[in-house]
Amino acid sequence: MDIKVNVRETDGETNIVELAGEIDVYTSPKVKDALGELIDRGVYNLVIDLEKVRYIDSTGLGVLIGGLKRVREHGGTVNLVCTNPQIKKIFDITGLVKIFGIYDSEDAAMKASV
Amino acid sequence: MDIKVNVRETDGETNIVELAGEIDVYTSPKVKDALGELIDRGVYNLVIDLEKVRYIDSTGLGVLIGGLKRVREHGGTVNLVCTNPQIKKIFDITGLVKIFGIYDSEDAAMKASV
Amino acid sequence: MTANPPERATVESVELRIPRKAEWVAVARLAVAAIASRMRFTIEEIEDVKLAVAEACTNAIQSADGADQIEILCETDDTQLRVTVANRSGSGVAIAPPPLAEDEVRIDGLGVFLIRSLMDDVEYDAGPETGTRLVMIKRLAS
Amino acid sequence: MTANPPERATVESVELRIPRKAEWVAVARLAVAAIASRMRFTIEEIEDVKLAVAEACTNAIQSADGADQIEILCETDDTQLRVTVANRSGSGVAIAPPPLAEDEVRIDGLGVFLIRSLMDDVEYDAGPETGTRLVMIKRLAS
Ligand SMILES: Nc1ncnc2c1ncn2[C@@H]1O[C@H](COP(=O)(O)OP(=O)(O)O)[C@@H](O)[C@H]1O
Ligand SMILES: Nc1ncnc2c1ncn2[C@@H]1O[C@H](COP(=O)(O)OP(=O)(O)O)[C@@H](O)[C@H]1O
Repeated sequence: MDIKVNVRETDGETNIVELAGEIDVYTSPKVKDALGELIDRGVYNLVIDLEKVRYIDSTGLGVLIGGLKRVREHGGTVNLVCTNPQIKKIFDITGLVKIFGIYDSEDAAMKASV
Repeated sequence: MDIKVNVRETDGETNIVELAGEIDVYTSPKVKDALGELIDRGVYNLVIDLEKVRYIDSTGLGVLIGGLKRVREHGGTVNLVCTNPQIKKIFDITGLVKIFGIYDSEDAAMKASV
Repeated sequence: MTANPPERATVESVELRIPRKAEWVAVARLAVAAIASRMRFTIEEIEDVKLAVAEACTNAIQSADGADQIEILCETDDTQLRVTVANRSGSGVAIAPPPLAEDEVRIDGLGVFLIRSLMDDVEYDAGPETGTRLVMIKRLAS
Repeated sequence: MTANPPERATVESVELRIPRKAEWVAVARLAVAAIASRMRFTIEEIEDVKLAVAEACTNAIQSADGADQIEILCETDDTQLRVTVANRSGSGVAIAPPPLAEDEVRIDGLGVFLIRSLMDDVEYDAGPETGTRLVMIKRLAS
């Protein structure tokens, strides 16, 4: 019932944000802060790895959308890594699949990021 | 929140009863019935494998003790397989470690059974 | 003659009250998941109910009506799970939610949209007397 | 001068009511585990609380006092989790448990023994007015 955020720099301009745990009304501010800090530092290309996320609710989606809005102002991108069927379903029914790139692996998301 | 009971016959006189799930006030009657059926059929040497049991309460302990009482009337034995520290702790604090043989593997429990 | 409602199997209820705070929503979520697991729901359906109830709690928290508890009533029978999520406010008056910070995104209706998508039946009523109540039904496949 | 109790951090409460039936104990167990997880308890301590509360519910079920609900009240603060398990009976009169089948083993006191071993503080009161109430405290390591 917590969220872990692990940011990894890569060779290029993209940073990988690995999230682990549950993103809900209680934990999503922590995710928001982590993304905000990166964007403040000028990192506008993000791969957000949701493979270890077991649960996400609308506040979590709101944080991802907020991040996307901010990086887009700088021509940036947010690509997600997600294979969990329940979480993919949430992106499906909310129509967010059309807004985010959603990939099966970090490699695929990284390639799409440049 | 359920219990699965899987009975396996072996070469010798001993039967292995593999339990999986949670043994509580709701599910323990199922375990009791399974043990009762075996004992009614004249199987008095039991190895009960608790490796896949995530939870046991006093009603579960009561069922195991009831089984032991019945097989002992026929010179039988009940040996348990258990390595889960939380469950071992329950057998410890109740003093039941002194009544049951508790082993780290089915092999060890089988050897003790003859 | 009046139309009689169809006969219902015995209803069993579980009631849960949590503080109206974000950190307690996970408790509601897990309790409701445990209840749904006791029924014949699939894992996917259990996840649906879990999320819908969490969204209802989140709404209850984000509304600024001064209630200090959230009440979650789960009524189960052989055919369905019915969950009522209500703010327990003294006054019961639901007022406008607090303004959002500039960088916050309000995707209005995303929570309620999810609830409607994930549950079979949703009723929503807010009144000065009752406070805000969300009633959601998930039916078991027959 | 009277002895003042030590000052306490804010108490937050979660209330749960389940039918007084064996199949609902797992819900109480999981809800209490979720509450304990929100605190600074270790995994072992969470398991302790889970089992203790389940034992208290099992007792409440096996007693024959005609109550139809079990009420579980969890009060948390920075120092401890306090759980009260009570039978919600109309009369509140706790009478003798039903006789056991011949092949049933009653290890009298095993449930209460476990509760006392696993929790830091246990109070038990049964009265014609209050029904049966078990109050258990698990303290956080300071
Ligand atoms: N349980 C509730 N109590 C009070 N107000 C509520 C409740 N649920 C929803 N609302 C109100 O309805 C509005 C719309 O909710 P919703 O569609 O879920 O939007 P959002 O996803 O932005 O929270 C909220 O902003 C809130 O004011
Ligand atoms: N919550 C309760 N409500 C009514 N009676 C209770 C309750 N808890 C315990 N009792 C009574 O106390 C007796 C002893 O309980 P306990 O020590 O747990 O024994 P056991 O492990 O055999 O259930 C029970 O047989 C029951 O009659």
